[in-house]
Amino acid sequence: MAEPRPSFLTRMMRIDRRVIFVFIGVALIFPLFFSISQRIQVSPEVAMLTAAFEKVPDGALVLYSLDYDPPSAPELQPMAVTAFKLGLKKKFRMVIIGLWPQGPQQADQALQSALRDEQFKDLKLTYGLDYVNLGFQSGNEAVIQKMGSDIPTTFPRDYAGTPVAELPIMKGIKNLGNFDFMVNISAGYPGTREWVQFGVDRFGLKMISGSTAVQTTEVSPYVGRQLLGLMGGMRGAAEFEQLSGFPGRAMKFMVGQSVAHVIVILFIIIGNVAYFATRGRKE
Amino acid sequence: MLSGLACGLLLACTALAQDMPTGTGSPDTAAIAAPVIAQVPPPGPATGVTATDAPNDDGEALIVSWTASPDDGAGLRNVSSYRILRAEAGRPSGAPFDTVGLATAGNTQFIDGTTNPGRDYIYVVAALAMAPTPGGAPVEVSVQSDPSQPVHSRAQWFHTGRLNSLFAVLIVGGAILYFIARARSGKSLFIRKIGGLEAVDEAVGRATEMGRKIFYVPGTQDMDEVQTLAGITILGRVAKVAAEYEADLEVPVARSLVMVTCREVVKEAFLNAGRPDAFNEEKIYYLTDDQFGYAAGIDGLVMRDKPATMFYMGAFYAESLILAETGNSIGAIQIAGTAMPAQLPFFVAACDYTLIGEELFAASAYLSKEPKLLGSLKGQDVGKGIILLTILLGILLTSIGAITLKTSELDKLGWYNIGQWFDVQ
Amino acid sequence: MWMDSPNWVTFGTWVAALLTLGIMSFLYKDNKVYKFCEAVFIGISAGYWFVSYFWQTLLPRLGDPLVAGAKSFFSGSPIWGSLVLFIPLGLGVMMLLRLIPKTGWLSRWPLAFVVGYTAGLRLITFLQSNAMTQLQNSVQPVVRYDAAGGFLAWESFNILLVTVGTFAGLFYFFFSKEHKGAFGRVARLGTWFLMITFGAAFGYTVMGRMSLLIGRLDFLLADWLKVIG
Amino acid sequence: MRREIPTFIAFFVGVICIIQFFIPHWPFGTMVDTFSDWFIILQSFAIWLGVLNLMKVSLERSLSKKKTHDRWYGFVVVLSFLLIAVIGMFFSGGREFQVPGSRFDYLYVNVYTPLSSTMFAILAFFVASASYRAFRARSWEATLLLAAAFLVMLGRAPVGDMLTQWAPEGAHMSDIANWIMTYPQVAGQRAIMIGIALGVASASLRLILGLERSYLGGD
Repeated sequence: MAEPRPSFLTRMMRIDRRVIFVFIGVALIFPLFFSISQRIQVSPEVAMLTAAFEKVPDGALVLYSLDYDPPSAPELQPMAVTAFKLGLKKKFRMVIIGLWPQGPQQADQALQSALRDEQFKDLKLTYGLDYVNLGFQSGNEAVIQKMGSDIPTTFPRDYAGTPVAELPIMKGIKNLGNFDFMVNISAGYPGTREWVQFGVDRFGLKMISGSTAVQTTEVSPYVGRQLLGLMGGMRGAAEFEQLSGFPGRAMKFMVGQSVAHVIVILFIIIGNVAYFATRGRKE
Repeated sequence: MLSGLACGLLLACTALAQDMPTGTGSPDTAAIAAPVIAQVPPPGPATGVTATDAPNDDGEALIVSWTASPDDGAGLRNVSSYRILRAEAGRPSGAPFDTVGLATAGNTQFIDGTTNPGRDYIYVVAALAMAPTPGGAPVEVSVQSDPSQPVHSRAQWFHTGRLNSLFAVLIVGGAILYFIARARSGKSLFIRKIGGLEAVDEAVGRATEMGRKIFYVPGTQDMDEVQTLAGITILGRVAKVAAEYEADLEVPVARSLVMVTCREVVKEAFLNAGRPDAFNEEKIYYLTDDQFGYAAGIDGLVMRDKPATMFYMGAFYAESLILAETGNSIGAIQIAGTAMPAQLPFFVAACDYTLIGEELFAASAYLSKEPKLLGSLKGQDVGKGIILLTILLGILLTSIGAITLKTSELDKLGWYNIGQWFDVQ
Repeated sequence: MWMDSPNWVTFGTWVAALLTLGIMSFLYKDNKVYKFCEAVFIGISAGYWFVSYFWQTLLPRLGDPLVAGAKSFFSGSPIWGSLVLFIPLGLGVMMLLRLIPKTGWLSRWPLAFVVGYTAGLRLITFLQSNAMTQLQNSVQPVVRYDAAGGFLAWESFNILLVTVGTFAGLFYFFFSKEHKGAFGRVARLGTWFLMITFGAAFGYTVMGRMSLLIGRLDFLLADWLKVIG
Repeated sequence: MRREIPTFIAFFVGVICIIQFFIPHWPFGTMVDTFSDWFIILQSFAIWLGVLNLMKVSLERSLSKKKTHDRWYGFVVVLSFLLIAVIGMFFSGGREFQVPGSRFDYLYVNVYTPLSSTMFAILAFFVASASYRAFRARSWEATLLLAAAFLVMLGRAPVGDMLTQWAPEGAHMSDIANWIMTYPQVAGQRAIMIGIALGVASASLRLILGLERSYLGGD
């Protein structure tokens, strides 16, 4: 004889994890097909960040350090794209580096996708004059330290192997003190913490940061004196897109993320309700 | 601006020069004729340039400080940055000054970290302004200060900023060593139960009964992580129990140095358990150094071998939950231990027992019951006691200070704030 | 460049997409496709690090200086700097002697070196960054005032709460005292705080983890299937 | 001698590392820099050991007489390794092996990256299933775990604030979540960190002084 079929509540207590997987998957995929985007309440840190961007004069010399790799890209790439869009809008002269080996590649992709925006369709960007990608250097915080005294010896050649002396944008750039502003997008070590400790504290960089959600708690104490603004995780990226007027991937992703998040919450509720209901019955 | 010229200082207009050439004769004060752009007013110079030895270093740095140009943030407000120039004191006359760095406007200090101990240096600080030119790139206009007195950098024999750390090391280390010595002299020590470790025997026994494997993951980091060493020490005890129960222990690792060490430890454990013949080196093997590659490998192994028991002891990153959820899905007993604060929540949620932080380091002592190791646990407790008392004292003092001064800002509490003793340098 | 050609790009995207799906299939159950992807992953990642270590570490830190040293040796210049490198070279070789059972014990030398180096550095950094910094952060007045000198009850309570929590938590970590009586009750309170800490930290990361998956799904739908923009 | 010399090496290196922290003067700083260089060199030697072991284990699995159905995956491991290793060593421009457009980079982008990103991404599923299973009010401790996780999660989702719109300013769900993160959460975190510091200090001391040398194995 088969065992008696367990009651509905008992089954709700032991939902197969694959059922949960399906719900999560659907919740994340579905919103990708629509261009709905929810308006989000903007946190003060992101508001500060956008204001700091706006305050930088047009045509300023800005350092972009992208310190992450592809696994963290879903959260951070939209930030980088928006930061580049703002840079293009304000005609920044952009110097790109990475303290992570894959950072410069991510930067390249982000800049390319920023350029695909309607607003910049007709923009002619000249490599070496309007922007430069200096690539990756190993050494973590030592790289920042060295850039504080001498950038041309820290990055003797750019990403493509061209000596920096041959790049017009690099003329007159000696060290970190030359930059008017800095954008750091980071997924951990080395990243925002090191830039704050070595770049901001020692060489007076004016800097904003984009961080993964997990890392945000660690770096949020720097906001104010050492960081002019901070965006954390997908939500921070979406707020940044909304404020800067460049709605993009993050705002779209946010919807799915929120829905999936709510589904996790619902499953926790279901589990507990079932648990309490069945427990009461046994007694 | 006029005052700058009146000071008899050098005025140089150079288009974005890196090294500033100086004239012949008395090079520090000689003027070079400015070739262009007379209509741009140069900023006033920085004054009072001094250099002093940077403290607490290996003698390869000097601190250059100056008084800001009158046009920095005031006056003409046109100073954009300062260029710091250096020359060796005994150089042949006419030798150029080298640029050692730039400081943005508003700064009055620069640390030159490229000096040679024992050599004398002279510094000059040039105030820079960017002058627009009609139809061309902006040109840099600069005014140099008087040179500083010659100075040399020195290495120090003690880092005074780290006196507090020295005390911390001496107190904590002293307490630990004292109790180790006491334990060795035969004093018996009480050690409380650690839940996860009480379960080791049971977990190993269960695997034997079920005729299934035991997987032991000594973290995913290399030997330069103390947690890995703690994990390997615990592996030694687990291996001994496994040898006694004749259980099948398997250790897939992510670092080859860890593999080598684990082999030594497990071999020794089997020897101590009196079953050296049962030791099989091949059971301890390397998968890949890669974080997620390793996780993928373990997941596959777990699904295929369905081990009865899984241990995760050491340092973990995001792979913690990937491993623990997969282990959980096949119903293995899971005992985890890590000192990675960010990963603890995941182990707590997905494992049966979790050694939290310090418990991981206490585990080897607890399992071995060796007096010297137990003594070190007692020493750790004394360390914690001292920290507790210090915090208590600090809170009392700062609170008294706060009540008296009607402020809770630490900066304003003066000596009441003993937290400042613990500044880390 | 060769890999910019559309065929290679398409081929690469297909490979990436199939591998992505292969790993995801594990969520349903273990299967042959996953086994294949897992095997590829282990091989490729081991090879990735092997190659990276060779070009980025072994060659620049050992190979190049040794070659430079050999050159200066023949040209009669001082070579002390590169002579020192024979120590790590020797330790490295001892490590590899592991492969021969009789000489395996020699690998303990490099191991001991690594252990000593680790222990020495971590001893201080942990005391500093964990113990001293946390101690410093804990020393705060539990009586809070605003800028004008007015008493802030809620802020005071919060600081008191953190203090009590830290103390109770530390009590839990005492090993040489039985958790009984009053001490035991405080230690128990400590576990409550630890549970809140774990729950909160877990809850905080859930959302971030979701975004990782969105990235992969976006790749599959936009870059591979091109069904979304 | 098989344990004495290694014990001395660990002691010597450990003590130098501690000394350089307090004495900035030459030669200690330089020595520790050199040590860290050596450690990295050792790591790059060690990977040879690991890879050889991996090849051996995989080939043995595939060539074993036992006819298990998944024996061929050993070959897949070996071939994948050889593919990227040979390409990275000989066909990707030597030291410029990582430059975009190199063959090594092609493998990195199209094989390595999707595999590792996907493995990382399945955490989204696992974090959901672990939440569902672990956050149950089975005991008082488990209830605290559940409550903290639940409130913080609600506070992080826009829906949390929507549900608490009626509440006064500063008592919305996101404020509650922030409060938990800044106060009780920090308290527990601090206790854990201080404990870890003492655990590491004590373990390191035992290792340097040779009181704990099980890692060296037997004689």
